[in-house]
Amino acid sequence: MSASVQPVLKAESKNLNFYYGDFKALTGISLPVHDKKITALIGPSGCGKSTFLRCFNRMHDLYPGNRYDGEITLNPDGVNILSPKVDPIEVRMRISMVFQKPNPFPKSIFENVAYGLRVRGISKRSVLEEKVEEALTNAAIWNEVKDRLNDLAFNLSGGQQQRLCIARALAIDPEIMLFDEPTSALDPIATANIEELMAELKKRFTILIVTHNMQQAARVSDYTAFLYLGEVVEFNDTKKIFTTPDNPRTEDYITGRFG
Amino acid sequence: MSASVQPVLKAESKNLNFYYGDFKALTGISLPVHDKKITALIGPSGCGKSTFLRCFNRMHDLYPGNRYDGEITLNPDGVNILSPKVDPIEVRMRISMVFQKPNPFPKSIFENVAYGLRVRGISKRSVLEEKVEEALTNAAIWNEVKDRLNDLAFNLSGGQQQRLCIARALAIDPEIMLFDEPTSALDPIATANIEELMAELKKRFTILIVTHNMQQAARVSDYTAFLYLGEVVEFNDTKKIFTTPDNPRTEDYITGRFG
Amino acid sequence: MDNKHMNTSSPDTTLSLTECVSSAEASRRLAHKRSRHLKERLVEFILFLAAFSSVATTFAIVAILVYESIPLFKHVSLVEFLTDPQWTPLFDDAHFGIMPLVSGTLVTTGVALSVCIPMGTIIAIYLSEFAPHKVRETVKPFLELLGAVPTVVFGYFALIVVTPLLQKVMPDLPGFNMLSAGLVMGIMIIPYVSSVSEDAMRAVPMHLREGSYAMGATRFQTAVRVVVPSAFSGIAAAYILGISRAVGETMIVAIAAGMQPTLTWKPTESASTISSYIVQVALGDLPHGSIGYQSIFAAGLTLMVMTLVFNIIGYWLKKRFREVY
Amino acid sequence: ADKLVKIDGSSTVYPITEAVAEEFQKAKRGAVKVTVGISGTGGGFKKFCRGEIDLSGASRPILKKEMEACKQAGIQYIELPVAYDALTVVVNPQNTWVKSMTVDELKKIWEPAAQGKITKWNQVNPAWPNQPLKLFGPGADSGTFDYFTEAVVGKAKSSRGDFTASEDDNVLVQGVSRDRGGLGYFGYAYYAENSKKLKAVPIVEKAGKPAVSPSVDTVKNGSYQPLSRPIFIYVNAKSVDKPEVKEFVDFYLNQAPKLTKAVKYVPLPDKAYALAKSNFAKKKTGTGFGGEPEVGVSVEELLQREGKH
Amino acid sequence: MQQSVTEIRRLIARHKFWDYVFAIVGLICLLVGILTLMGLFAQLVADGAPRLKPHFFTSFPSRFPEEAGILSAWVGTILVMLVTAFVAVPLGVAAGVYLEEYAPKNWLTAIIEINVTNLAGVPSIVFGLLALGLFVYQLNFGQSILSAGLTLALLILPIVIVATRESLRAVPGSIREAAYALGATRWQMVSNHVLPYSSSGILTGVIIGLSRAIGETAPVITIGALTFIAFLPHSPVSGQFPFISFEWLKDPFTVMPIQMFNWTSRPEEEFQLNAAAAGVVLLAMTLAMNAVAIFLRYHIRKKVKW
Ligand SMILES: Nc1ncnc2c1ncn2[C@@H]1O[C@H](COP(=O)(O)OP(=O)(O)OP(=O)(O)O)[C@@H](O)[C@H]1O
Ligand SMILES: Nc1ncnc2c1ncn2[C@@H]1O[C@H](COP(=O)(O)OP(=O)(O)OP(=O)(O)O)[C@@H](O)[C@H]1O
Ligand SMILES: [Mg+2]
Ligand SMILES: [Mg+2]
Ligand SMILES: O=P([O-])([O-])[O-]
Repeated sequence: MSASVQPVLKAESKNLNFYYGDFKALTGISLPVHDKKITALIGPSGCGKSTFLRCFNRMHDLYPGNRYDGEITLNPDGVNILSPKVDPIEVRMRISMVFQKPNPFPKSIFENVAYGLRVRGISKRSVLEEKVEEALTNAAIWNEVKDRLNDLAFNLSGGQQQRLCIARALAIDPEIMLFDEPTSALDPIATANIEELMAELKKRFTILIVTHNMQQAARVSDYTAFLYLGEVVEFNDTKKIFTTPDNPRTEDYITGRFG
Repeated sequence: MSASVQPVLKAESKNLNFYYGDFKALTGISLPVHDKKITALIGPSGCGKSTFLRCFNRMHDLYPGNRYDGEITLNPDGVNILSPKVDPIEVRMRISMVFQKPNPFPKSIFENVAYGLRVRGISKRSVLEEKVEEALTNAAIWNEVKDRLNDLAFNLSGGQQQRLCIARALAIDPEIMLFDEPTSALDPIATANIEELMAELKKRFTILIVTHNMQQAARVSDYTAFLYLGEVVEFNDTKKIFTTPDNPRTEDYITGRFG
Repeated sequence: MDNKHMNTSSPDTTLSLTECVSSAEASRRLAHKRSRHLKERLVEFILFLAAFSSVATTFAIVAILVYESIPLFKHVSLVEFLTDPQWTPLFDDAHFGIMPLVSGTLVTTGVALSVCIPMGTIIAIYLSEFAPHKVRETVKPFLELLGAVPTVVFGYFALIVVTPLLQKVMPDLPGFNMLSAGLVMGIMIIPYVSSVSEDAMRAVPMHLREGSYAMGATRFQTAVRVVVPSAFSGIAAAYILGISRAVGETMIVAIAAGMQPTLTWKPTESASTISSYIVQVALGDLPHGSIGYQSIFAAGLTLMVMTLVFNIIGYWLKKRFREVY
Repeated sequence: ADKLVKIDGSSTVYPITEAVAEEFQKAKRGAVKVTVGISGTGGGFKKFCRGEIDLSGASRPILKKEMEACKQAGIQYIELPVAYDALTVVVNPQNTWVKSMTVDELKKIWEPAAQGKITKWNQVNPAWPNQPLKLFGPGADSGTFDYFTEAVVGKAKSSRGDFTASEDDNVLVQGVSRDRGGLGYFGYAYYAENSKKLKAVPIVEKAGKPAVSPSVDTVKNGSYQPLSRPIFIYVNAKSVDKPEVKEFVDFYLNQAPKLTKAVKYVPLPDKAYALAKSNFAKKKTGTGFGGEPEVGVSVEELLQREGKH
Repeated sequence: MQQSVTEIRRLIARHKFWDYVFAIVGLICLLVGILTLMGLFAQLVADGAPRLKPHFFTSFPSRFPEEAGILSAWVGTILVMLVTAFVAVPLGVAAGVYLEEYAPKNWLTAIIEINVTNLAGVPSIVFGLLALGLFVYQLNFGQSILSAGLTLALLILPIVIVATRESLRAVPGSIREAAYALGATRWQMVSNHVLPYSSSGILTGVIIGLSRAIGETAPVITIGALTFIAFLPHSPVSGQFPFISFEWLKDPFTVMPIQMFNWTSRPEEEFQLNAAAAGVVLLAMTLAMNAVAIFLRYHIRKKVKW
């Protein structure tokens, strides 16, 4: 485990601007993402948290009119994943994402987790089985589903579905995992489960999480960035941000004076 | 203004249960609503805040399978507005509502505000004009729209639309106004505007507001009820709730330990 | 979706992306990627061709209609075609005035619309705003069946049932008349109008209705003042669909309206419509190049132009009154 | 590989041909397939002269134009009369005023000049009431139309246009039977099958002659004039090389007397069938008419004429 | 202006009166539609009942009304529908997928979209003319099953396209994003997810389209199908290698609505019964298809709740 004092840089956003058509949603975002740490993005609704997160796996490419400007470099190879020359599919194979609302495919539990592998051309049953078990175990849901891998994923509860989606994202051994408000649709117990799971996962992956719940950010993350109106207002150690923020706006937000 | 020491009871829910088909969404809710005060309903997502609020104007009657059990009495006449003998239209003429997402009608600004009056059979232009102006003024939007009353309401910004909806609800001179997360779709500035407006409105109306933002509840309300899993955990003066809540679950929620 | 963007990466960037990976791995990925891109492009192209086939169909229709009717227009001037009050292209004393057919088409359409638009709209409002959920779910598909009944069946229904009924009220009504054909056609089109309008009204978000009910409005007020105006563009689309069906309907008028090309605007007369003329001639043989053959294509072209005009109006209405909720 | 006999043409001849086809296929136990289309006499000839069909039914003889077309395509044909038909003018049973009609009166109604003008019964004959006149007749591709216009107006295809025209004779039956002021014309069979709903009008050929009603007898004795006519099949001479076609035509001529009666047509005299058979056996091609419409020729005379091409 | 309660009540009563009036008018309109349908069906059944015996389905048309049957007609209908489905389904589904999942926003796409709506409004008789000009004469398919099948396929193409697009649209964007996020290509996303999940919706649209095609008379008349046919087309399966034969595509044929139309134009009264019986069968075929479609639609709604 790499809890080194000097954190390794896994990725870095450099002066990133992002446009939804004419609307500039992100302005000059520069932010480091440390390896095997959890970085939380907080800020009021509409400040651009999700927009920023989705730049990391080029989700914006799916819709017309969206435009990136600036860089996100991914280490160790230092490639700029936003470059139009880089195949977004390649990027998505290295960086996976868990969405706000659990969105399993209407397929069996097994096939949900195996899908990412199949897309990579793996179809040998034994390999798939091994990988699926591993991913489900790592997502702390193996025990609950091992006897009904062929059940439809929709039959799981919301919290289970979300863990299934995490397993699906894990199965492809990503370098970074993105979480966009992964617990906002879940009840308190399921939320606690997922938070625990993240603490476990960060030993092996780099995690970027968007949350609207400041307490959650405080509980799970190592670093926190506070975004406001598409700009980074403050980035720092989570402890520092929640105790003695440098910026008065950060403080106002954290203490609930707005948002 | 009626800032009497002993608040007057405008309405009261007595042992109210509510069912969505077989699902019991509210259990034994008893709660006073004080006249010309703001009462806030808080609680985690899905706890039944909206469900409770919508009982007040019998919105649930619009959907099949919903069932009330218990009473909400409306003073001064003490009628039980949930009684099947009471016409829901009559209730709605006395109690109006502002929704979470601004929902202006696809009509002009003027016609939006005049709608409730027309429904009441008022069609004299001069009366309508006077009432519309009054309502828009009270909703603090008159100056912004007075020159374009015939524009389509959709051309307003989100915050303006929400104030327009408030004006629409005001125009019919209701006895109670219900707000269901009225600012959750708005930016901080629009939110501040609406909060100010509410402080103004409570001089003339009784207000019941649902909010997911505890700071908002703390800022605007006089009384706060904390709901959890369809039950009232605690009801008290807002100050008391946010400083020294009686119930540990209330404290947990307010300090962000869950939700 | 920005497919251009997704497809334009060139192979050399893969190298930069995988510099640190072994070169064998890199070349494997490279090959994989190239084939992947090729396949994606190919699939997209095939799908595009399929989508384009609908344009090709329209194109073919217009081309065939124009191409086959040009010889006729060499023989008959456009002015004559549009102004001559007689249509007897197959007779010795041939006249080529399309107006009798157009008038027949418009009158039957008018009669049909006067049935299907009010009834269709009322049914749509009733089903969407008044009827209990269960009633709607059972009745709507049932009603849609009405539109699925083969029109030959309707044609004989008009001729054998409706006309005699009408003749009880109007003894002078001829056995073949546009009124009866139009009425039955209207009933046939009801489900098209009601179903599409109802879908449009369903699509009006519930929060708009809640807004209205919260103001103390009744169902009827909500339906008429909020739901219908909000769904207007969808309703307009339904009307246009109804008009298209009425203008082009063939078998009902061919059977019940009497194939008599007379320039008249009275629904109680017998008349021929464009479509019934076409099918009447087609019931004989159509040797390529004969006047009869050309005349049906000229009639078809007129019909096509008429539907096109209605569709353009509909398109414009839809654009103008697009749902904004 | 497939034994197929393709027939098209007159709707008047259709019932006979259909009956023959049905019996023939039964007799052959499905070894030969026969299709019978209805496109009217004119439509049939157009297909026939393009070589698309083996046989064409015709309720009038082939015309000059059609002969030309056939010649150009190199199609030789054998003309075989198969029955008589009486073109029947019908009115509504509630029509109490018409006892008979003269050819002149019919002409007044049907000539092109009548278009839009002659719309009341009393305009035709002042003795008749001021009642709207509704007209029904076959479409322009039909031999019946050609024959009627020739016999009544004096020129084939010369007719007013504002009447209900249909290749589907039942539409005409329906029309006349529903309209008190209705008048129409079509083959005798359609009248015979619907004689309860319709009233046949006795026709006066020329002033001074008696009014004659259409019937089997008046057709046979030649007194129903000018509207009784022979109807034909035309056989593509090349097709006769196909054994199934030859067989079919033989079968046709053998069965004609019986089947014609069954479908309410008037059979030819036996002598005429014998002549037709021998003409067919000899493959005597060409028409006995020479492309000119002719009214009132006897069949025997016709069969003995030299075939024109 | 707080109106007095009695005043409000009076007002409400007045407004509600219109509610009742409208509800009654609506119900009446609905009944007119439904009763027409039932009356139509009842009348056909009453007329056609004496003919609806097994041999009606197994005999060819005949000049004897009691013997005449619909064998060649229903076989023809099924074969024509086969061709129609074979052409319209792949073409329509592919076009729908392109428009919904691939098409970039540009003028070409806009033209295609407008065109599809427009094509849906083109009268069926015009398709008949297209068929006559193009299939029968230019391409020389003649008056065959192939011509008829292609014509009806083009006729229902817009229905299939629109149904496909609607079912694709019902698949939530989150599913697409999930697939992409796992590194799927667009076609993988479409073929592995979107299409399978919307297949029953598409099927519903196809069936509705076919049930429309099955009753179409005018365009089939235009290509000249009004013919006495007392035999069956070639069999699609043959005894010898390669076991499948396509000769039937070029065969002459008749279909149900044409057979019905043919009978109605017979001079003999008796044939009207045959026409009614054929109408019952045709209507039953359409109803059955629609019932399947409704069942499917209902079933999907129950099965997948996104
Ligand atoms: N597809 C889009 N097109 C145009 N503007 C968009 C789009 N999606 C988001 N926006 C705008 O971009 C800004 C940032 O949105 P984003 O979704 O990133 O906010 P967020 O911080 O994730 O908010 P939330 O907490 O509500 O999820 C907002 O102003 C939003 O209105
Ligand atoms: N129409 C419905 N049918 C069935 N259950 C419903 C319906 N609407 C809400 N519920 C359920 O009732 C409970 C209370 O819902 P309600 O919308 O009142 O919650 P809320 O406190 O307003 O939550 P939020 O903050 O998310 O708006 C929830 O469990 C919800 O799932
Ligand atoms: Mg977000
Ligand atoms: Mg709520
Ligand atoms: O169909 P016809 O016999 O009148 O040509």
